[in-house]
Amino acid sequence: MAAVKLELIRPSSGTERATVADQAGAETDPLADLARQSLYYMAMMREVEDRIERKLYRQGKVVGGVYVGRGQEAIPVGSGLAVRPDDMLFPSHRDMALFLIRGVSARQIFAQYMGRVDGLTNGRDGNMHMGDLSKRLVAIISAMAASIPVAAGAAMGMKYQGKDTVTVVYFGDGATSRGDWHEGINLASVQKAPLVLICNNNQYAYSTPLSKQMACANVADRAPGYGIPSEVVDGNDVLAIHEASRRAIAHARAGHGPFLIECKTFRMTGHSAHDPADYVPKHLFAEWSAQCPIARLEKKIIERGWASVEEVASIRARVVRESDEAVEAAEKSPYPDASTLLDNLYEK
Amino acid sequence: MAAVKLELIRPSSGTERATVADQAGAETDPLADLARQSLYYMAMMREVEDRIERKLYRQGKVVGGVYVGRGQEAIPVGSGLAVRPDDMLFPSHRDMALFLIRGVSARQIFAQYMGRVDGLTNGRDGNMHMGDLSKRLVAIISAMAASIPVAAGAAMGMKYQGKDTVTVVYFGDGATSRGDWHEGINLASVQKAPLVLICNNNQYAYSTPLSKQMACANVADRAPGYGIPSEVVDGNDVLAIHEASRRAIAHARAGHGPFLIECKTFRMTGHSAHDPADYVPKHLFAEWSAQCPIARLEKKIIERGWASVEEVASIRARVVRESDEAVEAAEKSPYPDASTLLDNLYEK
Amino acid sequence: MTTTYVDAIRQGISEEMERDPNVFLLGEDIGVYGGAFKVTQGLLERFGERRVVDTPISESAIVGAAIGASFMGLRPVAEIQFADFISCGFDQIVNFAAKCRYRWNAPAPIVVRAPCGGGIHGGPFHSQQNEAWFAHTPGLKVVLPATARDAKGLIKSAIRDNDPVIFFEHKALYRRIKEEVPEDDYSVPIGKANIFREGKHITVVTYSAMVHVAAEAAEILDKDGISVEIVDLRTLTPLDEETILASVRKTSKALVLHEANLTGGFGGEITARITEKAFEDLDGPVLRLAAPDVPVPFSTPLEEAYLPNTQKLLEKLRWLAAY
Amino acid sequence: MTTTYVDAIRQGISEEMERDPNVFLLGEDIGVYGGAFKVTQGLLERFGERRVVDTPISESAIVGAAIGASFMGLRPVAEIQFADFISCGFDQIVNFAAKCRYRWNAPAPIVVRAPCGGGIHGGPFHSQQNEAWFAHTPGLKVVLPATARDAKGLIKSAIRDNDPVIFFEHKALYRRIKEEVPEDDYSVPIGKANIFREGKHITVVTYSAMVHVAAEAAEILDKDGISVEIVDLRTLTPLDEETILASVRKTSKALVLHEANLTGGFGGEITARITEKAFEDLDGPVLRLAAPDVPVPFSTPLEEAYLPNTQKLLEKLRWLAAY
Ligand SMILES: Cc1ncc(C[n+]2csc(CCOP(=O)(O)OP(=O)(O)O)c2C)c(N)n1
Ligand SMILES: Cc1ncc(C[n+]2csc(CCOP(=O)(O)OP(=O)(O)O)c2C)c(N)n1
Ligand SMILES: [Mg+2]
Ligand SMILES: [Mg+2]
Repeated sequence: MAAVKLELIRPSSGTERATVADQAGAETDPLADLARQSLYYMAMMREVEDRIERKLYRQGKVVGGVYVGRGQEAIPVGSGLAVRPDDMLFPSHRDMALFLIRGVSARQIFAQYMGRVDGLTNGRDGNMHMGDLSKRLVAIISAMAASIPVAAGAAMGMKYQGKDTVTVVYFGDGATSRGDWHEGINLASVQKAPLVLICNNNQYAYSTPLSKQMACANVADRAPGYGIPSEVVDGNDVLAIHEASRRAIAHARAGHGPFLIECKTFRMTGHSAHDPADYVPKHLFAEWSAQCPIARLEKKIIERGWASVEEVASIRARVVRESDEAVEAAEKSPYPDASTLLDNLYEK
Repeated sequence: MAAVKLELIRPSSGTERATVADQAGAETDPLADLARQSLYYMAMMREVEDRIERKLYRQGKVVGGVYVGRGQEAIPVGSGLAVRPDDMLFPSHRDMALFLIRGVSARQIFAQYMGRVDGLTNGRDGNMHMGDLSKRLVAIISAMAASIPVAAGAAMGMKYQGKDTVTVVYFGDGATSRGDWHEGINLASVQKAPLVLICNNNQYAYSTPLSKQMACANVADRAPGYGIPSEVVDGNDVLAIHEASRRAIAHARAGHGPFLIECKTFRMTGHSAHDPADYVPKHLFAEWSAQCPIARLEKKIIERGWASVEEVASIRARVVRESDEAVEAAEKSPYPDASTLLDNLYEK
Repeated sequence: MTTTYVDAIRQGISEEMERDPNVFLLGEDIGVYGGAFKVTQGLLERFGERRVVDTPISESAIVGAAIGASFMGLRPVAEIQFADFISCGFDQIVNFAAKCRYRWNAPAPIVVRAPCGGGIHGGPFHSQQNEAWFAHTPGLKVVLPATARDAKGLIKSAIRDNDPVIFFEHKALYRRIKEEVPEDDYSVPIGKANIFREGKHITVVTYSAMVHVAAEAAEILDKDGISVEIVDLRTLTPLDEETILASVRKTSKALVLHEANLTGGFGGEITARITEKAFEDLDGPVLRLAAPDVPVPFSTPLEEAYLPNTQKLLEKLRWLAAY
Repeated sequence: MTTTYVDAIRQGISEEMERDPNVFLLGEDIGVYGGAFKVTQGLLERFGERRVVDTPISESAIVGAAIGASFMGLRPVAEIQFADFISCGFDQIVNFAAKCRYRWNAPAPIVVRAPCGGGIHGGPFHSQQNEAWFAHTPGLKVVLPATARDAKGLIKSAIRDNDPVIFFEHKALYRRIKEEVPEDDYSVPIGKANIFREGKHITVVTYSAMVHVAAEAAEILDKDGISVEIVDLRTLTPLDEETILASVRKTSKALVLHEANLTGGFGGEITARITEKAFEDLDGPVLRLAAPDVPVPFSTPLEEAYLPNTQKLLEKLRWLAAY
């Protein structure tokens, strides 16, 4: 079995990679590497989340709310591989791959969910409520859309500092109904701040379908109201998301202000681990499972010859192996000591 | 001098008046009456506000914040004469005429500003922070746009009750930046509630010009983002506003959901009585004073023969007389007694 | 019939909906899904979409719309999915709803229901106990039932009340307590505390889930001959000062217990009232037990260390008894 | 040089902007207009549009953007035009800013300035004194200067502080007080109370504009041989409990005074700490004087009846002195 060349993409600061075009190609195709990287990260996100939701949660090792991005992996991966390391990311609760891409280990993520000291929050918070400023990853708070004004401010800060970095903020369709969503985008638009807004429109917010969330057809229909451009993208096509992200990021980086990307996708799970999602018509799950972003990418990789069947299988195997190791290591991480309860509320 | 036929318009519940078309006409022209009513209410609003801002405030008889709608009188008057008495109004701080049209007397308004018991709030609140549920007038709170969700709820309530009434809510350009503005319109749109939204875009919010408030050209550009229709209207043309209001109200009354009207106008004064508005380029005041909605209507009335010069003069005289009497009466109204301080926080 | 706290609330709401066609519900995921905690389960089927309205994620609009609908004569009951998100609708509650009767005589008879409290591994944003913000806002009534019986009786009173009521339901109680709840139409008055347990030596003033912590401690202390009286406030505002003072005058010692953070919590208010008005009756300092001044942490050992519990309470009560 | 409270704050901000290029301002009408109260007047001309940012009417975005900019290493100073509108940015303050250091070690060194308080005929929405909400939120520092000297020293400390500071400026003080304020670079520490006036018989614990009411009363009582010590808290959280307790232990009597509504106000917290920790030292009940539990009314006779004043304070202090 041929070894997979899988050097993780960490585009060096300051250089944009060549534009990705949807051209068929051989091993030398610039898309080949991107596609394989994407496959790895999507598969890894799926595997890690599956273990959390379907194993650790049921075993009682993970407690509290568990939200996964099953079926939506293309969104954080396609966009996450388009940013530079010095760009700032505000992931939503379904964008775990952004953490993996930024070098947060699966072990740390499992530890986070299990409330151990090796999680990013030292047990103070759970699940995707995690961040690491040194990696330019900002932790969400629960309140949907609260990240948008904060991301707007980060983008304003970049402009203030004369940097050519951008801020990318992620949110769901439901979050668009919050006042903060509006205030944040409006402020960023007026300030022409380098903010890329990525919506995962998975058509549900908890049990609430789009039709009860908004009266317009697309989230992107709101962009003109802020004087900003937008694009609607197939949310299950990682390469399409990557391309759209590159365009949006280039726009923001060039000083033209915010850009909104709407990724049409579907939440292939309940809202959280305890939700059987009985309110979702069964046929929707069936239809969308045919659109699995991972399966679609694998198919394309094979078709285009970007990797062999064996190579793909080895990526899958690697993902399983890394997850096994990570869970094991995370379980060894201790719980925070009760004596630390009062630490670090204020500085010093 | 011919007596002016000036029976105030109080369209009876349930009947829509004939569509107003911009046709020239004689005394029998249906527009004649509307035009004269409009002139009276606009002039009255101007007169009452002038006295408050330029006399009573400077005399120290009115204290606190004083915001007037000078130059914007066409907006409350044009729309206020288009609603039915059983429709619900949420005036902004520059829509005094709505109170006059609904039968709140100038005496009560002066008393309100002077903190007397005959004001609508019994001295508990000041200026345009007033309402009267029995007249279907809802008092604003200071927080800009806070009325929008509340108006959405009133409209939802009308639908719940199976009524064919509508709710009309007023706000400025600056208010559109608040989260509440977005949440309220979105909710009303999803619920297809009978809500008419009337924006007075006077191009400033306090000292902040439009360019620092929003990055789109028109507030109306946001309507598609809520899946609702909109119209941009000359905010200094009372008959145009009347017509647009009738269309919007008919839309909402028919069960088609919210409608947004944007009235382009200009604030012919400082933000409040203490603000000299030095930040407004002088030429703008000059240009817009030529657009005075009262002068424009007077001119049209004479041109079309809807009233004679004498009739117009007599409306003006009546306004002065009524204001004189109202101020005098209001000054006789006592201040609230300190012993009432704790009353009516809760029922009983 | 023995009924859980969550079923009791549902019963109360549903009886009021039967009684008064103006009562309707609005909130996120309260319809088909029956609410995050299933408080409204089955009500959509029973009362239809008109009276059980699923809204967008818009806490400010939910509260605001409730106020507007109440101006039309309706009786809206709004659900905030977690009390933690009530901050997103804060202005509508404290500035619009709370002040409209006082300002212009326009009552806003709304109920805002919010599941509060920790003990379910919810972390900093699904565990908050933030009643003190509202108890400091004149014009609101703040209600926190501790028992199933009170939960039903108080939600009914809240819906009938002609002023805005913030109704905090403790999440950890929803399915943990079960008791006899009358099936007939009864209500529990807002503004009346309840002597949850009679005692002679120390008064514990508390509310919400902490009532049960107090009860546990009281049972234990009974064996040591320390008799604890428990005052379950049930309502913070308007506060039933009389019941508190009467109890303290009898026992001469008092401890105030709540799950909210200590500093600026409502415990300070109760302590201050006791100190000012029953000073001569006190045989010891008024103590407080509350959560420490940090956000509610997620991980089990931290959350356990955070929450006030029987052990911590016993320690303080024993100290006070010996004073 | 004698300087007003408003000028002192402006000086403090402007010195910090000179010192640290990362300090910038954002808020409504703070640029060309210089702010509703002219606190930032002249700063646009001096520091340019990059560092003095006029925003849309978006309190939540103002606070949120400040947080985000602080994550980039900047030092944002946000102005909320009136403290009454802070409710519109409430969630960003209490849930984002307050909790990020504790949760994931991401400090949010922001300052949120808000003009508060009554006495200017502002009515229910331009007179609020709502510091207690924030003092009940762990992770925030709550500062309310009473003098020009402290206002300058504390705004400088607030800007240099590595945690979120809510800085309440009392509107009625802006131009009413004038005093010697050092022109050189000094700062006043956050978290330290000040003995505003020494005395022997009664301690008045207070802050913000009420310090001056207390001072007036103290002068009057001096003539009757009643010596009042005034503790000006300056910061509510972190609270300088030591200074309070030391004073009360000395005088044996205490009254807590604030302009905010009584119930649930921070006075309860102070009373509770005194009662718990200096119980044996007390020679009388700890009293409170605060505004009654209604919104701030507009009309002059009502507002006068509403605000705590020297007369009301004298009455309580005399009663306490005679106790
Ligand atoms: C302000 C607020 N209200 C309610 C919730 C509860 N809640 C958590 S996730 C969620 C649905 C979010 O939907 P969407 O934004 O579409 O994101 P998705 O979960 O579909 O990715 C809700 C209602 C919340 N987190 N914040
Ligand atoms: C939430 C909020 N923030 C700030 C203010 C202070 N303020 C009062 S009116 C005003 C400007 C309003 O502008 P706009 O909405 O355009 O109305 P206009 O006064 O121009 O009619 C501001 C900033 C407020 N009332 N509410
Ligand atoms: Mg969604
Ligand atoms: Mg305006």
